[in-house]
Amino acid sequence: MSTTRPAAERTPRRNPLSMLSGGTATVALLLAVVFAVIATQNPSFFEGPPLMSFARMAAPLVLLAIGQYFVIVSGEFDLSVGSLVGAQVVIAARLIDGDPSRTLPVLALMLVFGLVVGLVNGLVTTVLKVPSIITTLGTMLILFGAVRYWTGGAPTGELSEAFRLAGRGGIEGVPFLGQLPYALIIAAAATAGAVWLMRSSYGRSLMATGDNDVAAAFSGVRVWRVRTTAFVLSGLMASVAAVLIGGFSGVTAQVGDGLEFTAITAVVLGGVVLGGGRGTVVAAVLGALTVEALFTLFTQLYLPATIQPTVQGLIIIAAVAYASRRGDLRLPERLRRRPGHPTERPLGTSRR
Amino acid sequence: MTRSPVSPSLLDPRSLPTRIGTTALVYAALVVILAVSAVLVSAQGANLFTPANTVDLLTRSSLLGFLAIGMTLVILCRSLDLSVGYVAALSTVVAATVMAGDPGRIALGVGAALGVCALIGLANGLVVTKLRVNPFIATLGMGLIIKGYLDTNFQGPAGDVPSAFQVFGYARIGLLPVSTVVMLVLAAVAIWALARTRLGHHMYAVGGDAEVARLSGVRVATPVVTAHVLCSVLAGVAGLLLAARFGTGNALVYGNGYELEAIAAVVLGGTYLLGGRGGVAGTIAGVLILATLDTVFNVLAVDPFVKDVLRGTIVIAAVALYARGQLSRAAVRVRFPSGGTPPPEDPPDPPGGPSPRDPEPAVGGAR
Amino acid sequence: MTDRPLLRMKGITKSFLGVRVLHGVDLDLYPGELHALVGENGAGKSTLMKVLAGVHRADEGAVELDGTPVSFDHPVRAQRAGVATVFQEFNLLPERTVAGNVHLGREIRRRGWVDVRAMERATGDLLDDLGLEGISPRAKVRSLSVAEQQVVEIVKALSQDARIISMDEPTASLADHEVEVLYRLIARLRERDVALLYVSHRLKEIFDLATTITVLKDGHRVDTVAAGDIGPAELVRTMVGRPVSQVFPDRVEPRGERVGEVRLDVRGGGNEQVDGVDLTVRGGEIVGLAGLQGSGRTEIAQALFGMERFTRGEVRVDGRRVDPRSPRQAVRSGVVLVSEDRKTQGLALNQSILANGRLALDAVWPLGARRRSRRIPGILESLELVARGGHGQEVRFLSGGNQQKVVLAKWLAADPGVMVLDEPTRGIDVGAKQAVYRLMRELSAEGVAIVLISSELPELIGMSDRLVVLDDGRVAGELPADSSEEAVMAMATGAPPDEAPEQDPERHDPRTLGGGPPVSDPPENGPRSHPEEAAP
Amino acid sequence: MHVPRVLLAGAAGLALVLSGCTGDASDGAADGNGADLTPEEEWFDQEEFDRQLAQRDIEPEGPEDEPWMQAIEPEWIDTSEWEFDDPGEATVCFSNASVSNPWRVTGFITMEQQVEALQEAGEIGDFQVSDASDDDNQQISDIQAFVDSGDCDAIIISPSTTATMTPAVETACESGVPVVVFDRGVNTDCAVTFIHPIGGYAYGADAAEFLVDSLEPGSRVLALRILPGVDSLEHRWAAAQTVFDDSDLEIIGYEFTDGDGAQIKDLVSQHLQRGAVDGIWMDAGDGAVAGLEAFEDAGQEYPVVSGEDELSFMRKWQEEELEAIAPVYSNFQWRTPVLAASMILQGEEVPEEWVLPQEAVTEETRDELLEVNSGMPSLHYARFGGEDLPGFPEAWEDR
Repeated sequence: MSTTRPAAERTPRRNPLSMLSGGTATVALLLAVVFAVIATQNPSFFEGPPLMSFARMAAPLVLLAIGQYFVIVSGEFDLSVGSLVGAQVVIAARLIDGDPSRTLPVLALMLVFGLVVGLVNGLVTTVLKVPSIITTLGTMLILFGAVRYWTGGAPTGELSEAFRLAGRGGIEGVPFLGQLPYALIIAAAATAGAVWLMRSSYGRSLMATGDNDVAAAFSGVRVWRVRTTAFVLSGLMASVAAVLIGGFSGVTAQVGDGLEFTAITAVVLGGVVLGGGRGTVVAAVLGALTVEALFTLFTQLYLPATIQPTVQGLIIIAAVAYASRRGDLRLPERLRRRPGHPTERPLGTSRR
Repeated sequence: MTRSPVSPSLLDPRSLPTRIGTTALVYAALVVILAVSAVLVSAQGANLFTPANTVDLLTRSSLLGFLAIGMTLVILCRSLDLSVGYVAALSTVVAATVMAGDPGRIALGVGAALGVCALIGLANGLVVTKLRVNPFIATLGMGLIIKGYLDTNFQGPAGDVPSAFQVFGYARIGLLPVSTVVMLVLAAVAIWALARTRLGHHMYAVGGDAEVARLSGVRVATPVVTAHVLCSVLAGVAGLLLAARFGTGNALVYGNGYELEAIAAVVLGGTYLLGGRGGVAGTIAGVLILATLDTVFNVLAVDPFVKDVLRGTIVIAAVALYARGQLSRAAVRVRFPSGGTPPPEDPPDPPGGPSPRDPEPAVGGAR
Repeated sequence: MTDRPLLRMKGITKSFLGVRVLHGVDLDLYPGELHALVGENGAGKSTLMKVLAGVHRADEGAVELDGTPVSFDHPVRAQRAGVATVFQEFNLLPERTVAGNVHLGREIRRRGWVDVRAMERATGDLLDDLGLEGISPRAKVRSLSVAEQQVVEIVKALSQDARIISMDEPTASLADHEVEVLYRLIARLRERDVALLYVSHRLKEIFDLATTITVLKDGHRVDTVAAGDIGPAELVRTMVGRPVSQVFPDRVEPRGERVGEVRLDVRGGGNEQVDGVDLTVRGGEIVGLAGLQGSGRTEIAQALFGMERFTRGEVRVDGRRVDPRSPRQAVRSGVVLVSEDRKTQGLALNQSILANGRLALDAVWPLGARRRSRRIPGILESLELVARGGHGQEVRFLSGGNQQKVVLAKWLAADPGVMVLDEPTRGIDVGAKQAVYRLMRELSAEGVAIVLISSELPELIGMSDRLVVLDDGRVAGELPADSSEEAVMAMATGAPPDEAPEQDPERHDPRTLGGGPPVSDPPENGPRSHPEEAAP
Repeated sequence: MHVPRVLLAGAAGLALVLSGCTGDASDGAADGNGADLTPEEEWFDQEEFDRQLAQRDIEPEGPEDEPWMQAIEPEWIDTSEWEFDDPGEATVCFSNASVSNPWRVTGFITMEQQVEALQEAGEIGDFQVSDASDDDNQQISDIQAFVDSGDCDAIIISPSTTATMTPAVETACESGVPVVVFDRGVNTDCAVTFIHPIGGYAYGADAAEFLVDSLEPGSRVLALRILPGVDSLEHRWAAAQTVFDDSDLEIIGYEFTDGDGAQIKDLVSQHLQRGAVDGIWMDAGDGAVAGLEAFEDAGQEYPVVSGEDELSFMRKWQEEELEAIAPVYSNFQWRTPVLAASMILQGEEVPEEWVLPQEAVTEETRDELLEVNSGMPSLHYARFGGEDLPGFPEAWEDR
């Protein structure tokens, strides 16, 4: 394995590789390659409308990736987003049941619900010190079961056109693009918001917490609060994603299945380190776009449907392996886990 | 920090419970759950411990057991394996197709299946250790790769398991299903190996702190890779069990979310997800807990969707319980319990003095 | 001592990412000698050690062991060859037993199976042999004190029949009386003709222990001298390359308007760890908390900082009654803590210098953070922080001294009224120490009330205006700034200066590794086991 | 570190190249992702195929207005050996594969309603259900548990997978109580009766033939499948392949959708980007609407489509006056097993293999069915056949 080089002797700036070492560059590169291959298969892809429909389909994943980013960068996991999305869509369908007048109240309710789920995830993880992978795994089961029990196993009711506007509609008659999807606007806004948030004091505290929650706590960060907020943000993002997905394709029984892993994959593909403290929102967003672009690529190539997972798996592993660099994240990881002084132990981290 | 010589665990009354702590806690939890379940069931006028239910419980536990034992090893090494479900599925089809209904080819089939699984485990281990891919992603990706292979080549049931081998799936000794016996034996072997082999010790070491292990001359990659190989092989065994019960190979079992269930069992068993602490004994208890729940749900004919809700809640609750236990293990020696014995000149708590209140969780966890 | 070197390193050169950190360093090591390796942080001491230990490979140069050239490409190779290293960070597994740690990687096996009993027996024998019955081989390392963990490290090295043991800052985290135990170990090792390579920033130790001293500076070997032939001042000059007139800077003319006001006032503070703590600190005052490791110094610091609350008594800051329940509340009330463990408690190592610098602001005053953080670059400048990568560089690439400066900057940005410094100079080089001392003087001149906690008595006495001595969680008494180390130790060990501390075992029992008497005492009265252990 | 990086580059390259090659290859073949039209023999049985297609035109025996009691070419067998003194006391046990999709949910409700009706009539007693949530191993345990408990006087089994359930069903048979298998079959005929609609081949053929008839030669057809490896679904595709093979339609390719609307819409829109899609063949109705919306959003006219008798699709079909067909995998088959069980317990004759009719919904029959199911939720199945049960319609409307 690698050697940890003495801190003092190391200058990252001099490292020619350090330019690439962040996942951001890798994922950007990968995205470019994938787009290039798509272009060869389907030159028309980069004309407005196809691109826009790509954006519309990618938007929910982008939102989920952003939400997942907050949680992962704080050193946790959120496996519950998939079934949360599913639950939200089903709930919306049942409550709206085709009645446009109920659209807004239900939208509000969805946001509240997402917020509550995030809050529960966060508090159970931080206050009860349950590893987040277990917490959110539990929430995943609970949501999955509860919603189906509530709807008797299969979704009932249907979404109103108004509700579906966000995911399906857009601003018409935009030059070149044709229709500018609301989904794209929402995703872009969310991205901008996330970037701003990560520059804010909260974002910095979040980053520090994911990096070394003991030091963060010693600096006055309310670790439990920062982490819980991250889960809440994830829950909210999932809710918005649910609005987009439900809007995009209406309600089906399987909606949301497996989205949690796709989202985590996207984030990690962006070079965000599981375990926290490293990686940028933009990288996560690029990761989401890459994953979606891969799916598109497979279809564009008429890749046999059965082989697609294999290729997906290979590319993900290769990309992450490529982005992972020697010495990266080793040193800090070790230090975090040192017994150090007993005073460190009281601050039991809830990580995984 | 405490004054040191208070330390040696054997002599410190407080650390005795905490040393065996978690595992004991897990078995306590198991007993409690069994008791509660028994009551609930009998309230329904049924009996939880009828031979039928007992066998059912044990059978359920053996499959998950195989997966969870392997998962424990991997997690002890501070890794993770999300591909076990797919490996098990692959194992069923490989075994069944190789055996092709011919009792003479049983050994061959078992060998082939486990061999393939071992190779996959090796790949997982190498990708994690050499390419430094986060195990979460590495094994997730491996799962996808296998899924693609299965979807392409084995759509649905394939092969035929000779009835001679189905014994593994159905035969019992008294109330004890053969598969459960095998599972418990493997568990015992694992426990022994962890305690009595270098590799076992090194697994704890690497999981505890890879750098320390390395500087102590441990070849860090070896335990991790071995753990992954063993984990996949055990997943293979689980696959064999499935094949024996199905009488054929079925690729679709990868859809049953075995990996997450196994992780849940391991964590329920009190093994630390960040590695270096825990063991197989606890895991078995975790497995039994989950199996008990399933059986009870079945006996009580709980709505399948309510099952999920209950499962989720109980897992979280149980782990939260251990977390509480974990905190006490960090307890420092109390020098002045309850205000201790303040010397005369020491003023007692002034009225209106600060009243002890729970500190903020972030920093207060330890008391 | 033979004339043939046991180990000879010649022209060792090592570069990292194009930065050369060792320039053709030579070093000879003889059996039974203690060879001190001194120099500022970043001078290359650790690297040289790691080359010897097989952690790093030299780019150029040769290593000869008993005249035969060797090249260790892995720590274990070095260990097999009898070269053991005790690294600065403890290399122990908290969840494993002492025996398990000592034999990690070299488990004793019988018929192929690891024989835990045998490992425990072997470890026990070694511990007894070194007069350390206090530590049970079956204890989990997690449950040991820092000092005991240090001992386990050395026992680990010994158990490998090392002929060469190199120690990197072995005393960095030990209290003086614990250092005494280390002294005894070293004496025994030398009797066994073990050659020792020893890195320390504590000149006192070096002159107590060293037979030979090699000075490194910026990766070059400046000089190698017999310990007798050089004095402290001269040594420091050679290390730093500039004359250090005196170790502790003079007090600065007070100018802050709060100088003299009572800024921190603790009355009868107590919790599970400390009791009846009375402590008053005025603006412009530096009060030293003296006491043994575990006497309650850190606990008081943490109580003031809202980590472990005082459940009894009351705390006033600038006259206001406070009861901080979290660091955040403490910081809001004007109390900050530079904690003793930089890496685990002070810094987010993957974040930039600037991010760490403004972390406290971000955490405590989110709204003002952006504005107030503008001062941070200036503060970093004033601390003479040197970072090749600029303020955007991740702190994990900084030397210990510079990392400490980042921690200080973080707290200065919060304009503290009361500053608690817990081992602020641990493991940092002479230059950085000076910077820290000067900073303390400046702050107190501006009216900040400073509480200094340190295991280095000279530092404590040299910097403090007053000493509050703790023993077993209670204030044993106060001493003036000019007290002698002996006086402090005596009070800290609960014995009047003229008495030997042996008479009252009850009060001694909690002391690390037995009643280590003042440094000056002879090694005879070694450590004793404790009632707890003694009891069957 | 160099070696790995080379490896990685290799892996990544390989992955992309691999995909690239297949891509080019299929472009050459000009029919999408290798949707070759020779069905895997694993899933195709010419004899069975022909039989099912024939069965579609055979007039079933049994009461006119009760399709769930009708049987095609039944061979009645005597069940007196199972006769139960007081059927009202008999416990019927049902091992369900799952209720993990709307079709099964609808069916299970129908079954429960049928059970209540029979219990009212005192024709069966207790009704125990265990749900395996699609886990074969779980279902084996469930069946085992039923057998071991010894409470069951009749066991109804809806196998989660054909082959894998065989041993379990055999154990059930050996326990000496009558066993009724429905929906999917098993590789043993030890069950007293095996109840199922005509089958997957007929379903797939109904859909495919409709496309062939209503599309111009050379039209491009996209096949949307839920997931691979499920026999009933594979049979539908195999049949479709056979039908398409001797047609002049161009099959662009097939995709797996998990029945997830988002994926379906995503995939369809992408195929629309690559060129016209004139027809859509689906192996199940789930998400058909989402697929059609892709056409709306792309501003293209609707394709000729085959869905299923799922209401969301049928309603869309009616509103948009699509050219469509809704093949049926008769949902009312969930009633029959309970009825069969009670018949057996009363010693009445039952068909050895009970083949239920399976009639696709066409434009003629559509509106009437929608009329009957007007109040039903969108994921309800039109031919659920519970209209005459006491619980109708509430039981299905508010689930």
